[in-house]
Amino acid sequence: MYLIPSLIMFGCGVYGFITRKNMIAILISLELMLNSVDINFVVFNRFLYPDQMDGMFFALFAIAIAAAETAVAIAIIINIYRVAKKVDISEITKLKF
Amino acid sequence: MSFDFSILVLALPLFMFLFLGLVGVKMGKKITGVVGTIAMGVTLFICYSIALTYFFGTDQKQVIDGVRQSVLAYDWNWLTFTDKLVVKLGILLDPISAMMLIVISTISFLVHLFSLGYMSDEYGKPEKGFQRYYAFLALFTFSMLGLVVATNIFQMFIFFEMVGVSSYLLIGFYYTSPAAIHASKKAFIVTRLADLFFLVGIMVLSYYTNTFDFKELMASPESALSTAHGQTFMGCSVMAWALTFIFIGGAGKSAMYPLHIWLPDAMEGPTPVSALIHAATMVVAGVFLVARLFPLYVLEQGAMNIVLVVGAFTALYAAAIACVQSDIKRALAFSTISQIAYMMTALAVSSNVGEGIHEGGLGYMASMFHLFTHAMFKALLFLCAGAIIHAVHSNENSHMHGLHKYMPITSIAFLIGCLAIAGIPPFAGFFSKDEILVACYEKSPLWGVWMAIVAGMTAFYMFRIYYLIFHWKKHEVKEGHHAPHDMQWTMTLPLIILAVISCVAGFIPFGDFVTVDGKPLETHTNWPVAISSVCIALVGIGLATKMYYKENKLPSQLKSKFNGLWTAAYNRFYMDELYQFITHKIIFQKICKPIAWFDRHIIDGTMNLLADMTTSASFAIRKLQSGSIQSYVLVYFVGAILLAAITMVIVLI
Amino acid sequence: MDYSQFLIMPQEIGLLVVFLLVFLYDTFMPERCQKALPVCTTALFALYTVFSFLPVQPGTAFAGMFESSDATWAMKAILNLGMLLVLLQSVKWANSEFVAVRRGEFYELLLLTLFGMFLMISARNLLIFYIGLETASLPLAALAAFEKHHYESHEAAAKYMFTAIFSSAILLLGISFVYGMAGSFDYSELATALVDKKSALLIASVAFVIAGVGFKLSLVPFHLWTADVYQGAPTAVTSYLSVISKGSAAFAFLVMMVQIFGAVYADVWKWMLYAVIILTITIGNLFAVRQRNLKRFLAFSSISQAGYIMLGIVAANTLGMTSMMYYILVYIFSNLGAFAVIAVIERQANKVTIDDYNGLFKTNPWLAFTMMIAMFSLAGIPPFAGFFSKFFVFAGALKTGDTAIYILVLIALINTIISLYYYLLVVKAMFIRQDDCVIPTLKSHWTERTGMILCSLGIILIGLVSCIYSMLNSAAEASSNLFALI
Amino acid sequence: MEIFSNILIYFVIVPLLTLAGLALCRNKGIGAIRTVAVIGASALMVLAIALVAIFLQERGAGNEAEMLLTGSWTWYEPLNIKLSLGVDGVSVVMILLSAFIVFAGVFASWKMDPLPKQFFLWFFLLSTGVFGFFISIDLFTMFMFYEVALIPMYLLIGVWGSGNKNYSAMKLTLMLMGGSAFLMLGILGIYFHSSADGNLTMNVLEIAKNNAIPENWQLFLFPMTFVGFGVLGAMFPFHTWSPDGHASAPTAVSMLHAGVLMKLGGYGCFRIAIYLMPFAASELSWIFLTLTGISIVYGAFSACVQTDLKYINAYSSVSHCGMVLFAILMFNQTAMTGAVLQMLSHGLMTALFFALIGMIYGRTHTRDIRDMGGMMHIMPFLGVGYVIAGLASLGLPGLSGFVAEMTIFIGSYENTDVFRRVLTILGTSSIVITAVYILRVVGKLLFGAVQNEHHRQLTDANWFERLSTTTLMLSVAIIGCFPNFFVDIIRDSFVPVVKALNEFFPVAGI
Repeated sequence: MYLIPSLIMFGCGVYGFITRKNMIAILISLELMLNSVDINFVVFNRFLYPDQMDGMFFALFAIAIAAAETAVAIAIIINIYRVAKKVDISEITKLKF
Repeated sequence: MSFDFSILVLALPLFMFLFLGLVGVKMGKKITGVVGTIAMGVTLFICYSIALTYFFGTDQKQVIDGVRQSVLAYDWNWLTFTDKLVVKLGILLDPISAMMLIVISTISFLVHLFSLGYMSDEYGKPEKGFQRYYAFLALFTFSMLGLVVATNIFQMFIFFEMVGVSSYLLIGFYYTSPAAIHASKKAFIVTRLADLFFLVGIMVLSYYTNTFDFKELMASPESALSTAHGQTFMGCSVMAWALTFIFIGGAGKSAMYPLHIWLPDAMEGPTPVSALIHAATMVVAGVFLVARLFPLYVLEQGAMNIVLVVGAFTALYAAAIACVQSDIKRALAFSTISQIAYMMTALAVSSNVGEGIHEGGLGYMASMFHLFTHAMFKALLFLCAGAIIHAVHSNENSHMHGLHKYMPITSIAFLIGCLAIAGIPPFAGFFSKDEILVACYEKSPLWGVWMAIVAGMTAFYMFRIYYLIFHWKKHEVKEGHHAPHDMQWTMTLPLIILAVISCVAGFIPFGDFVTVDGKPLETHTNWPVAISSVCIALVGIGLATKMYYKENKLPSQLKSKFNGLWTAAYNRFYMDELYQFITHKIIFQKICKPIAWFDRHIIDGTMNLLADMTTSASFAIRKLQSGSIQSYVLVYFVGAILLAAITMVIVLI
Repeated sequence: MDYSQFLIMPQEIGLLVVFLLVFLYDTFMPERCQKALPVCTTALFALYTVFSFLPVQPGTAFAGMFESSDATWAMKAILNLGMLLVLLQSVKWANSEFVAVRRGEFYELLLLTLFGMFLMISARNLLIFYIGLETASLPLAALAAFEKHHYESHEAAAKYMFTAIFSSAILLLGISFVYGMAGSFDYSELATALVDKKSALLIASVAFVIAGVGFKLSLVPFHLWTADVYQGAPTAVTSYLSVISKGSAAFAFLVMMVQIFGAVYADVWKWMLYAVIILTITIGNLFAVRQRNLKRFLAFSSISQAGYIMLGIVAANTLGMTSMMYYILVYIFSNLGAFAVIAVIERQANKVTIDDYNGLFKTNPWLAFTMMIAMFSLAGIPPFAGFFSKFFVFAGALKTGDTAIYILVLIALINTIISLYYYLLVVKAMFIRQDDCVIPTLKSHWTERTGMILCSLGIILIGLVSCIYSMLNSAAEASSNLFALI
Repeated sequence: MEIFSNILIYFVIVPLLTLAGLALCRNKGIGAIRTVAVIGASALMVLAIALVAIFLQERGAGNEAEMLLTGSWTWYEPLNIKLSLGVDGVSVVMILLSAFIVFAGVFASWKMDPLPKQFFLWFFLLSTGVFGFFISIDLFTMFMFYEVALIPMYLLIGVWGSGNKNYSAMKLTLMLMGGSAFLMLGILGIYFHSSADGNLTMNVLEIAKNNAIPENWQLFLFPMTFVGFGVLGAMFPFHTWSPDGHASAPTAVSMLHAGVLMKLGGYGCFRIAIYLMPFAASELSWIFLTLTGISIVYGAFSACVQTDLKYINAYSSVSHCGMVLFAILMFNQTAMTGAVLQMLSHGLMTALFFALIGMIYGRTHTRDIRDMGGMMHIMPFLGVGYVIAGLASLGLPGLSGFVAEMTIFIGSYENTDVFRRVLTILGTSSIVITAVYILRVVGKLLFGAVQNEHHRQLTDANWFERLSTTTLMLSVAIIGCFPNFFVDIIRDSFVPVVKALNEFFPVAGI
């Protein structure tokens, strides 16, 4: 029951990842997914186990790491743009089969 | 006295084989031949001394209350099958083996001697492979002697194989001529087929009796047969089957119908070889085998009747064919077949019912007697043929005619042979054949008459051959060839010796030596039979004289009259074609080829198919690796969900 | 807080020291000395590797978040060995012109990822595990993108990065479910809390955790990134990816599964893993069969190898655990042997397809020899170590006595035939095929040669010298309480 | 180190030393390479003969133990894997056979080119595996040596082979390894059921003693092991690697493969499959009897139409090896003894065949009998050798083939099971078919007119070829003339297995 909003959000994230062309947009939808999970942690902690703080901490760590991930991802995207002059993910298919 | 020295009869020829085979190549050809002949002479001497000591030995142990005992000179364990079934190699001396020793060594020695001349060209220069020839002769002698002195049925089988191989090697001696190769192959494979049955027979027999040993088998044939406890297979008792199979083995070697087809072709070999192997010794191995197991056969009338029918039919069949052959060696070959069939029949007609094994064993004695005499005069005939062929370089009697005044000695020797085989007293053949006919009449008049007819035909075709070779018309010498003449002494001497034997051998009181149970059997000539048989023989001879003494049209008229019969007989009633059809068209084309195809295409195909399926599968799924991140993640996500969902379905529901 | 608990993590601390020294060297040494950096790092790390073999006393630290046992100690030692080999073969590459400027970062990042993996291995708390996982995978993305002048390198990095983030999201989802059910992140507490909680949520969380870690182990169907990344990334990074991160992830995965979800082994995740293993081995092989590019080829082969490693996990007993660690050890040596050869040839002749290797034996017998025994070892041919490791993982799996697992092992065995086929293709190319444009005789750098010699020795000796296995076994026995719930 | 006090271990050490010695030789130093190889091979032969002497002496001293010279050294303690050595009569004669063929093989590959060093390296690695397999009685070590023996075939054929070698080598390796995959599962299964009371073992003797494998498991594991070894034993329908493999392999490799490697199959079937799982053996034997019976006749028939010399012998090997497995499944001492004799005889004469074929091929550069003829003129020694090999193969008394086949047939008939008897009678027919195809080859190849005039210039065998073939001819003749010597060694080894089998299959006879 607590899960519903976060799961919807997660679903949106996945959908965005799979449909969007621009890599930045994809990155955003990834953020969406991560945050939906963070919501899970917080909600569970708040409503199910109010007497402890583990979930909160975990959420904090997750956010921090997500930030790091985004940073690296952005860096890579920029590099790709430098080298290949494109941000359209459907064109990044040189390596296959 | 002891028979310790008897081992030499095997050791010496074997050694000579190895010696001539390995060292002979280094030695000169002539010397090789001479050495071989001398060694054979020594063997001859040993064999005679063995036989004579056996028959006339003064040792008390040998003859106990009138029964001549058999002597087990050697018996070595060679191969252990089970605790009971042990193959032994040894030397067993009893009347028939002693008699065979004499036959084999005599003929073999004479052939050695004869070959010195025959295997050389006109100028006495030995031809190629002279050493090989003598080595093989020694090998054959060894195998044949080993066969006759076998102490157990398996040793006999072993030497059956050995003689088979050595005859293969000797027939194929001229290994460059396709005919010889084909003939040797045929001879080996046909006899091998027979040996297969022999083997199966041995397997069955030995399984029930739990022994290979002749002495044990002969000790009490009834109990040996009863070990099968009356088990039957397809109606007949198991033992009957076993004995029949063993007989088939013998029939292969002895060229009984329908396994006779190899013998005529075997004449591709050198003629002395034909004389030794395919007239005198090896071809009687089958008869010898049946004689060995005679007590068992006598008790199994089922098997015995088969022997009888096959023998009698073959005798007539072969005689019929022999009447029209133009190749003298083939004609002689068919006459051999017919004569061996005679011996088989003689064995088969004897019985233990009525007067009991001793009296009933007349046929047995007669058969052995005929074996002896036939070996002599048939060898004589073949050696004569050899001399003739060597003189005119051809087997076809159309190239001969009227050789009488060129080769008198040969001619006379041949004539003696013919008289002997035709059964004209006082020549050897008469006595033995007479006994056989008596035995047949005792069995039933039908067989008596039947065999008498065969005897008549024998007389006819033998004299036909004789006249066509030596008279018929004047011999025209082809230019470039010098006139044929009698050969040097090494070739004529054997002829003379054999001719003499053929004249006198009949007077040997054979019954005193060779009988079923070792007791002497006094033979009284049965005059009606004797006279009738002589008359039939004379009729045959007269017919032959009428038709073939002087050149005339009668044969061709008859030929054109009975054209169908004549061609059929001339083509040996198309037995070879039948075999050709079966082997090539059926087995080769319809079995081997398809199997090979099946192997290459079906079985191999399956294996390759597996491989191809793998590669094609890997090619099919490569689209999965499309290279776009989104599809990867899609697969990823769906995979995760599916993993969860399916497990939920399985576990929770 | 007492600092004595740091004493139970000497390997981590040692690693950090190495990292710091490298960092200082990279930052403060003058430019002329920089060229020596790779060699110095390798030497330093070699020293540390030796030191890391010193036994540690077992125990837990930080309120049970971090555990050190014989098993973890052995596992880290194994990884250190692998790391050393990777460093050895990367020295020359790190000094090549395009990379030289950033060679320091390369080593620092590499050491950091290793540190992350150590955390994963020792983690007894999902938080630590997660942090370790990310510490291990984030820098790898950067490393994959290390060859700036190569577009492929970037594409590889992008693919790795995006899939990594996605997978961590999935993993987090699974973890959050677990948290929701048990209200804790501590393995042992979870274990007790999750007993007889067989709910859809639990199953989902198990599936997501498998998916999340399956990304690092590149199990089918979470494997699709593997080939592309392996092909695109620098060979040093690829070899690192293929062995080290796989090994650490496998160990951590084993610990997680048997401890947290031990209660539902028999009726939930055993079957999941059966399915995943069969898929992994088969699909991996099928893809490998028609690969011509050696790096892709090894990627797929490493996928199917991961399947065999999983056999040790699904066994869920000490024998399986031993065999898994042993398998990883052997796999490190075999795979790195192959990659070392590839690295040499790629660096000097710039050829990576199998057909380029035709007739290699004629010109470079030793390279060909190393490659051959590596291939045989991967294919599991005695007397090379691969045979033993395969035999032992099968033994471990069959020890469970489950009848279904006989079928699983049979399928795995049949797959070994396919794998043998494509490994033999490489051997065939090197020894049997002839070619006119054959690779010239190459002169490999001494570090690379050392690496290859070490690999060859390992491949030949590890199997024959049985004490290694016995040692691992005793280590696994020491932590047999892991399997309390199975 | 008391492991070195056991003579058996040297059968592994000597080849390994030879490998080391070869590794030290220079690539070009053909002389040194040959010397090392010859020394190694001769040492093995001496060892083998010494082993036979020791064995006879032990037995003579009344040592009735099932295995002699046993010794056991723990290797992998956690799984209770040991390096257990031990020999009974069967393994002794097998070792003797292998030693002879390795010796002959070295001389047969005297002029090996290219890369002689590598060739001999692989050659001796292969022999290491073979000997190791025969001396060890621990499932794991047996299996390991088995695979060690298999894999060198790939490169030996692939590099030094001829014809369609890539395909053949790959096919052979994959099929044999496929067999060993089943084998591995079977062995592990046996291991995990090896003992009722938890302490599992890999030692064949102990497993047989415990006799704890549940019957339903036997029914599952027996086919695994039997097929696993049967593939190597060229059992129909898993024989198709054999023709191609032999056809493309270089001479010495064909010799070793047909002469020794295929024997591993029969030996393993007996030692592992039947010995350890008598129940399943007696239950399922009818399936494999049918298969082996088929391969006897089938191989012989398909040999009749081949035109490539090596194919003919490959198919005849299928037939003869089928006879080995066939006899093993007859479950009585006589037949099993016959099987071992057949292994010996087939090993030697097939090796002889392949050696001669290799030498003829090396001269004429064709193996098609239609293109050859009258070789007896041109190369009498090889011709005579070929005839002898042929006669041995079609079972001439005095040569090995006859002894083996007769023992098999008599023994098989001892088994009163009707189905078996029928198969036996059918099996005997193979002696005729064998005669047919052997004589066909001899007639076409050696006799007749010379087909190709260029062949007239060809030379006869030179000394090392003579040495190699004479060794084999002599051993064939020795077995054929003094079979009881070998029978006495072999026969008693089957007492335990036959006893075990008789519980489930009483009609088999002893």
